[in-house]
Amino acid sequence: MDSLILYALLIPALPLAAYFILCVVGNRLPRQGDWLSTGAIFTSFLCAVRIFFEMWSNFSPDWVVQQSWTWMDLSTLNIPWKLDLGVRLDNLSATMLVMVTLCAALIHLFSIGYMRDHHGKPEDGYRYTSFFSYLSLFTAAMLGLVISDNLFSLFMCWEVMGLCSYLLIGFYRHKPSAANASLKAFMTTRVGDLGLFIGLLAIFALLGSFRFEDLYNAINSGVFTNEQILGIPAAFLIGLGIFIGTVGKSAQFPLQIWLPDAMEGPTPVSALIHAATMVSAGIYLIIRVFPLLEYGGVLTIVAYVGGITCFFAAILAIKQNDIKKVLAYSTLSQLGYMVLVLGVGSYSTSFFHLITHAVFKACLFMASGAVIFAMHHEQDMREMGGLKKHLKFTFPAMLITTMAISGVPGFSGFASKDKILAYVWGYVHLHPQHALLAFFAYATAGLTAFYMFRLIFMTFWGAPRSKHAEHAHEVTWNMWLPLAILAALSFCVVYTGSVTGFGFDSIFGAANNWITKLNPAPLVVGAEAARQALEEAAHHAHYPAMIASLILASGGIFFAYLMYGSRRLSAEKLSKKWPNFVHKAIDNLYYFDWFYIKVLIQKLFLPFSDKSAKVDNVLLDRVLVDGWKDVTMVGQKASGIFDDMVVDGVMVDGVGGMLPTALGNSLRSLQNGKVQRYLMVAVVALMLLFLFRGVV
Amino acid sequence: MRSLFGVSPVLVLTFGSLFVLLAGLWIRSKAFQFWTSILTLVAALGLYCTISSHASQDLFSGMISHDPFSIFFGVFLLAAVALVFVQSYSSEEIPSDRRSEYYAIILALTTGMIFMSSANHFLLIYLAIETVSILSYCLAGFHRENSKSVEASMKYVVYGSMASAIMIFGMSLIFGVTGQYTLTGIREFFSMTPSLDLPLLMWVGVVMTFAGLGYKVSAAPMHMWTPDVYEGAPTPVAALLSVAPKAAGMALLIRFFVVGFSQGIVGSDVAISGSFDPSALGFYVTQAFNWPYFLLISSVFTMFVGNLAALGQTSVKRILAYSSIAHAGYMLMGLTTQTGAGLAAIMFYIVVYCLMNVGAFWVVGKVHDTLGGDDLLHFKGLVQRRPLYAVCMIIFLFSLTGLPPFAGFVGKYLLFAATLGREMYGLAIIAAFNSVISLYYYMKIAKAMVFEAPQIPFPEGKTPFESKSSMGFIVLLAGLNVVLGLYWEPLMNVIHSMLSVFVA
Amino acid sequence: MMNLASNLPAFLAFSFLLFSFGIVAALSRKSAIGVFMGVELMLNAAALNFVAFQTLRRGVVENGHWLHGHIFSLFVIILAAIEAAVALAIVLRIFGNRQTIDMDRATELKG
Amino acid sequence: MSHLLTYMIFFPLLGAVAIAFTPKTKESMIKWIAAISTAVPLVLSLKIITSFDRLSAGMQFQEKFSWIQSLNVNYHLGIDGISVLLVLLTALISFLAVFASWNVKKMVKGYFTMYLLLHVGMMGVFCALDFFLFYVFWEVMLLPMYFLVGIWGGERKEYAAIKFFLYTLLGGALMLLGIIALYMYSRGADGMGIPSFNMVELATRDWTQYTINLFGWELPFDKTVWWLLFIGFAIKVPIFPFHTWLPWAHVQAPTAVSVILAGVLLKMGTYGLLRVNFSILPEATQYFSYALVIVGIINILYGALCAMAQTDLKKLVAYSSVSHMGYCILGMAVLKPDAMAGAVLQMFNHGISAAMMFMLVGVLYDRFHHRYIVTPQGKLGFGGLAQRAPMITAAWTVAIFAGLGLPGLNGFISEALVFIGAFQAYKTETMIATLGVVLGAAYLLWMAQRVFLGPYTALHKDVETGELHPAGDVPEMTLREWVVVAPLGALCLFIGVYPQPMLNFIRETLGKLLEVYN
Repeated sequence: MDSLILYALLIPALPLAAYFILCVVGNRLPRQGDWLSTGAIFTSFLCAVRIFFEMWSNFSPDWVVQQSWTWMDLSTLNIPWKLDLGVRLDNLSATMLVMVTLCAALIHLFSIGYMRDHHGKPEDGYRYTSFFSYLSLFTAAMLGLVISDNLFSLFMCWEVMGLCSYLLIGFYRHKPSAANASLKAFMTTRVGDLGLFIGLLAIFALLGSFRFEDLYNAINSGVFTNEQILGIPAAFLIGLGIFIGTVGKSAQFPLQIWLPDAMEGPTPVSALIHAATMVSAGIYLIIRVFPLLEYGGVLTIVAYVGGITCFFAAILAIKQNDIKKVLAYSTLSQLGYMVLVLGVGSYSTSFFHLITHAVFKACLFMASGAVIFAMHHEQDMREMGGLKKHLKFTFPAMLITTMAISGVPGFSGFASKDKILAYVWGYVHLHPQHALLAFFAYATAGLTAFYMFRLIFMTFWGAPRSKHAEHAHEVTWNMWLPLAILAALSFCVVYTGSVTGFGFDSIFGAANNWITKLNPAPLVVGAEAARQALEEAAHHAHYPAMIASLILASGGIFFAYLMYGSRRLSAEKLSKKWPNFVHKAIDNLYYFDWFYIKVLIQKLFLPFSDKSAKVDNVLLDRVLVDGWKDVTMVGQKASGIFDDMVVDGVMVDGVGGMLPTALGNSLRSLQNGKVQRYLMVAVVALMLLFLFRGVV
Repeated sequence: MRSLFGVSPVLVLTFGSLFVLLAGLWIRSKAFQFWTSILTLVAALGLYCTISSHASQDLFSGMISHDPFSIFFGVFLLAAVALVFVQSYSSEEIPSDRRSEYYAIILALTTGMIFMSSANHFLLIYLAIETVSILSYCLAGFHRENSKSVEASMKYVVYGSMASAIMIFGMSLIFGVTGQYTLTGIREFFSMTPSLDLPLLMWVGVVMTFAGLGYKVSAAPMHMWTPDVYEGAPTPVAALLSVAPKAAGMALLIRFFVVGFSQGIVGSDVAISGSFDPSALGFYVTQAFNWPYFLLISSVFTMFVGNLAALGQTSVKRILAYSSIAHAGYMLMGLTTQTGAGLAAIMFYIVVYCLMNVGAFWVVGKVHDTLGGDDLLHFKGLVQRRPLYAVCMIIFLFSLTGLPPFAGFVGKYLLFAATLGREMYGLAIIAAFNSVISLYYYMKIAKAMVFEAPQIPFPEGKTPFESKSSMGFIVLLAGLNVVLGLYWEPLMNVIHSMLSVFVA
Repeated sequence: MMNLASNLPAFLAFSFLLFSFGIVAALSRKSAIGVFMGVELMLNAAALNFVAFQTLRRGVVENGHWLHGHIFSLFVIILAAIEAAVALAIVLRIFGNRQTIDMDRATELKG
Repeated sequence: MSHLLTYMIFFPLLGAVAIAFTPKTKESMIKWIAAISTAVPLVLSLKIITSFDRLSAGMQFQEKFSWIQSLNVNYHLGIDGISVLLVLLTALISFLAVFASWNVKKMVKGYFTMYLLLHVGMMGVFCALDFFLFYVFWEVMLLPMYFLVGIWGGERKEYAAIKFFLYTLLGGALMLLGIIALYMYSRGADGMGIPSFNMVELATRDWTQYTINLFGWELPFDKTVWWLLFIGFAIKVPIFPFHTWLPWAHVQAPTAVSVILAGVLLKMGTYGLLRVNFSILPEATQYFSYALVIVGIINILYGALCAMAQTDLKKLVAYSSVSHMGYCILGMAVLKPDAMAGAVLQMFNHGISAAMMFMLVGVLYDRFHHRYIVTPQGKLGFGGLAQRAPMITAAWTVAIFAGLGLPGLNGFISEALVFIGAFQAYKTETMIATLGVVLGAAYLLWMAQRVFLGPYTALHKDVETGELHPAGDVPEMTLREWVVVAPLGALCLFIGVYPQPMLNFIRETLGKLLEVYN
């Protein structure tokens, strides 16, 4: 077995081991074992780096090392049936590994400081330990997802991540809001996972395998041509299903509702799960199956979902006052960007933005965490202000990353977002009917710059607006060091080898803009022409796109400065100008939660389940089952009626008295103790038997 | 002479009963009377062993047919009566000053029953039935001071005399049509005359005769005396009536229809089940009347009446009475199949029914002696007071319901197998449903004993429960229920060999 | 000497009538004694039948069975007497207990 | 011929006898006798598991003696891939449940006697290869179960007990008729052959040639008999609409008995379907398979819906069992090797996770003496338990996520296999069925939220007065409870991560079973 595979296996294995150790003996370890999980993840970071350099050393787009083992084997004499799981290392996963392990390691480090308050409190149920154990489990799952070479193990890790997200969002379990948020997050993503799961089933039904390799080969060898499921082209159905999974996990429209609430979790969790890794795992998934989406013609849907998400989330971000909420919506919108650009057909750009965004968004979240920590867990930006002189390290880190996300030249965000804008422009140029996408993309660029700098100005500029803000002081080294590192990585150079993002003066030589060079879309037979055209169009669109984005970014920053920096313009006055329904819509998050929770669940689903339970209790149980007793009662009555009809009725009272006596009598009345009555019955029955002889 | 030798057990019983009766005048010892009567039974049993033959022979010029079938029932009846004697010995419902009469009557009753099981001639049938009936009236009313007991006997005598009157009228009609007095004679008559000149008269005759026989086995519609008489009669008597005359009546019913009105049972492989061949429906003059079909009707009615009426009862004795009606219905099911399997099932069922029913009545008797009543509330919490009796009672009840691993299940299984063997699916399903219903009221007793707290204060000191012998016998009965439920092969083989006489 | 064979229907009709009277009496009379008188009627109807049929069959029935019917009817009468005796004893007992022999009053056992 | 199975089945009987002769007062001794006499079968079953030949599809460890010659009834035992796992399950659950019933106060002697008798019955059903023997064991189980529920149960125990009894007896009676019919016709068309109760032999016959006449209708033999048998098993599974005894029995039964009910008894229905309907009457099964698929889906969704609405913790778990058994039915009905394997594995998995859940319900009940998720007054029964009892919460978390089919735990494997197989045969139906996964997560997590999360507002029910008042501190899981729960949790994890060992047992047998179908 290739040693790389060993390293690859080691990467998720270490945090997993840490998880189990913490589960069992965590409380008895010194410092409750936070060092254990942190150390584990740092070690796997080193392994990831080892793999990364292997990839770097032979710098080729189609570098891939993979191996798989049989996990389930039901083959009998006549029917073969195997389910293989394995590891796939290619440029994509190698890069992803480094990113994930780095962010995770730094966030672990950060958490040691951030979760200090929970340290060593037995009555708190050793939450400190369980926090780190959850983090480790999550990291293990995420890394497993990244290295897995097939959809099945990917799905398993995917679900386990969901579990960890559930546990970590609900970490402050005494808060009902946290409980609600965690349930909401899990259920919403579960709905998405349903689509993914059905996609998996369909793939296995067609290919008998879950491996990406087989999937790609199948597509190129035309297995999917005129293959249909329920009259729909199989490729489309499967692609859509998998994309629905992404929609759930990456909180895209219309399943975006859970991500903002997920901020109920501790800030490091938001940084790790809901900014850097888990949500981008959704993007990673559709990048993995890009050929299928392209082949199945799902991309247009993907593009629109992405566009809608990025634009409307950006609008929501403007009105938020909770610092974490702002970042949450910005995450939504950035994820929307990635989906959008994947939808327009640029595989590598989407991945590029995934990496850059992961880095600066993790940093932003941790920085906001540092701010919140410094503010004694005060999250409202209206209470902050003037923090830049207190937070010597946090402020510059946050500023740098903000500039990165807003697309200021020289920073990573500029390069990736610029490519996105270029590709969207090119796409619209090719397909004018989709001009709306361009509007979404460019408008979002401006809005992003605006709301991010609004955050900066409200938080760090001006005068302190609360005593917390006055007495805030810098966090400890293990909290600002991660910020520094990630901020350093938010410079354009790291990814493109140039300051501007265009390969002018190369620093890394051949590695100029290595991400896009190393990650071309996998070959799809028959799609080359379209891709070529898109590349052409995007190439022509570069300069206009760059200029447009520069203008939009600076415009956004300028307005933010006017309104929140220098306060020349009053935000209130401006917002008054907006029509009322817009405010309503924004305040109610476009009524999505209202629709899902109030209408779908509370009005429709729960009553329905109540009804069915009642049916179960009342109808089935009482009537159909205990009914048998009533049946026998009826039997008694019937025989009673027989008796009375014949005996009392016919013999005694004549027909007239029959009915009144017949009713309410039962077999007991047959045995009324009068022996002559008995004999009467017998005689009558015998007579009936005489007549009966005629029957047979 | 051979004839006298053939009926020697009956003679012994007669003398025995007379002896017990007379000796009772001088010797008042309870034990003496008991042992003498037991001795009589044992002697009769021994004589059966000596005269048992596998050939069928007619005694007294065709009055009695002495064959394995009758021997089987003779032995069984003696055993059952002995069992009842043991029960009565410790029972307090039998006044001690009149025990000699009691034993004498029962011994005489036994002669009647043995004749019922072996009678071949209408006259003997009538005589035997009358003997049994008249003595049963006396037994039912044995508890003179108890008005219930007397009322029971009065109802019994009215009902019984009328039933026998109807039967004898029916017999006269049959005789009128066939000119024959013996069952074998009727069979020959049928084999000679393919079609009847007066079918309706024949039919009426058969139905009326069935009235007399059905009243003995308490089959619908002649069942209605059963609950009242059982409730009124002393418990040991009820036990006896529910077992012995029923068995004798069933034997007579079988002989009457199988010998008189069919060419014998079909299916040589009685061991396994009835045959598949529908052409082997073995009874005469189908066009004239279809008696298996009307037995089927009666059996279904009997099951339903018994089980449904039992649901609402509170007196355990009454519940058992109704259940005995229901069981008569099950047994009739076997006769309708007309197959060796069916008859074998009936005979097996009679045996196990005796085991479980006597056992149940045994416990009822103990409760009655101790608490002076046999209502459900007297049984409440029995398991806490006398776990042994409660557990045995539960075994009897489960056996009556027909649950494995108890004998009752085997009986039911054989009956179902016989009916299905003749492809009577409807009947089988009805019977199965009935046995489910029956669970409900049997469980009412078990529930009272196990789930509920005692209500009637239990007398201090020594109660009838403690008697060692009764404990021993109750355990023996329960054990037999289990043993026969797990391994019944020997008994089955015996029964099959007995049935050989009927095979056509 | 009139011909029995030709008058069989008459005999049958008579015995059936007798039987029915017996049943009606037994079912309708309130006093126990009356009931038993009804039963007696039924038994006698049966006896009559036996005699009638036997006489009808005289020619047919061979090997000396030609008296069975009469014997049978004798037994019927005897047993009727025995039955009546027992029945009366029991009725007396009832009277001793209840000072009445009205059938409808003896309904302690029922249900 | 080894007598392992006989020893395994009847050793508890010895224990029962021993207990019957132990004085009432020596309660701890009685308990230990019970523990030992369930431990021995567990050891034996482990020995069987280890020496079981995974590559043979046939019956193993067979024992055959003539029992009733004249009826050709044999004492015939044997296990194959289908039953071996269930034997292990039965032995394991029964052993653990002894400790679950350690704190029985009332009539300890009677309790454990009944318990061991039940053990005999259950084990026998899974090992019997002779139909008559099978039926005897099947019914023998009822008696102890009736008393276990009826004496040691909850408020409405009598009702629950008699209901369970009547239901199962009805099924049993119909089943008996079916068995006899098969027996009769096993003599061949001429009716001259020797009839047989041998399940293995009956599976080789062709039943389609006969017809029967029921109340005057000509019916095809095999389909009619299929129904007679099916109803018997469906009641045990339980399949909608025969399931209404289950909530009662589960809720009213004492903890250990609910554990047994959910862990083992329900499996008898599905096992019977596989062993009898699927093996002996393949044509009829094929004919009704689509109906079974629909029924399975109804079970999945309907059970989940009902569970959603429950306010009684135990009832919720009971309905979740209905839902989970639906996966078994679905997996069997589609007649695909993977789905079938999933179904068999699901029997085992549900046995483990449901047993664990009922055990944990018992853990809560012992502490609070009630089972309200939401009290009739609308308050939360045990709000925010997680803060006071993290260990209990941890155990619950494992059970819950095993129940809702989280990858890495056992539930997921079997459900995934079932769906993978089912999708190949029935696309739309399977898509509908997958909703069950979401519903399952919904009701379990909603329950978890109301029970464990939020501020601590748990209520304690006063046993005498029966009124609820705020509960104080909660004692954590005791060692005894860990002994029961931990092995089950470990198994959940093991199967979830590495199911192959289990699949090795079943695949050959299922392969052989399915040969008939294609």
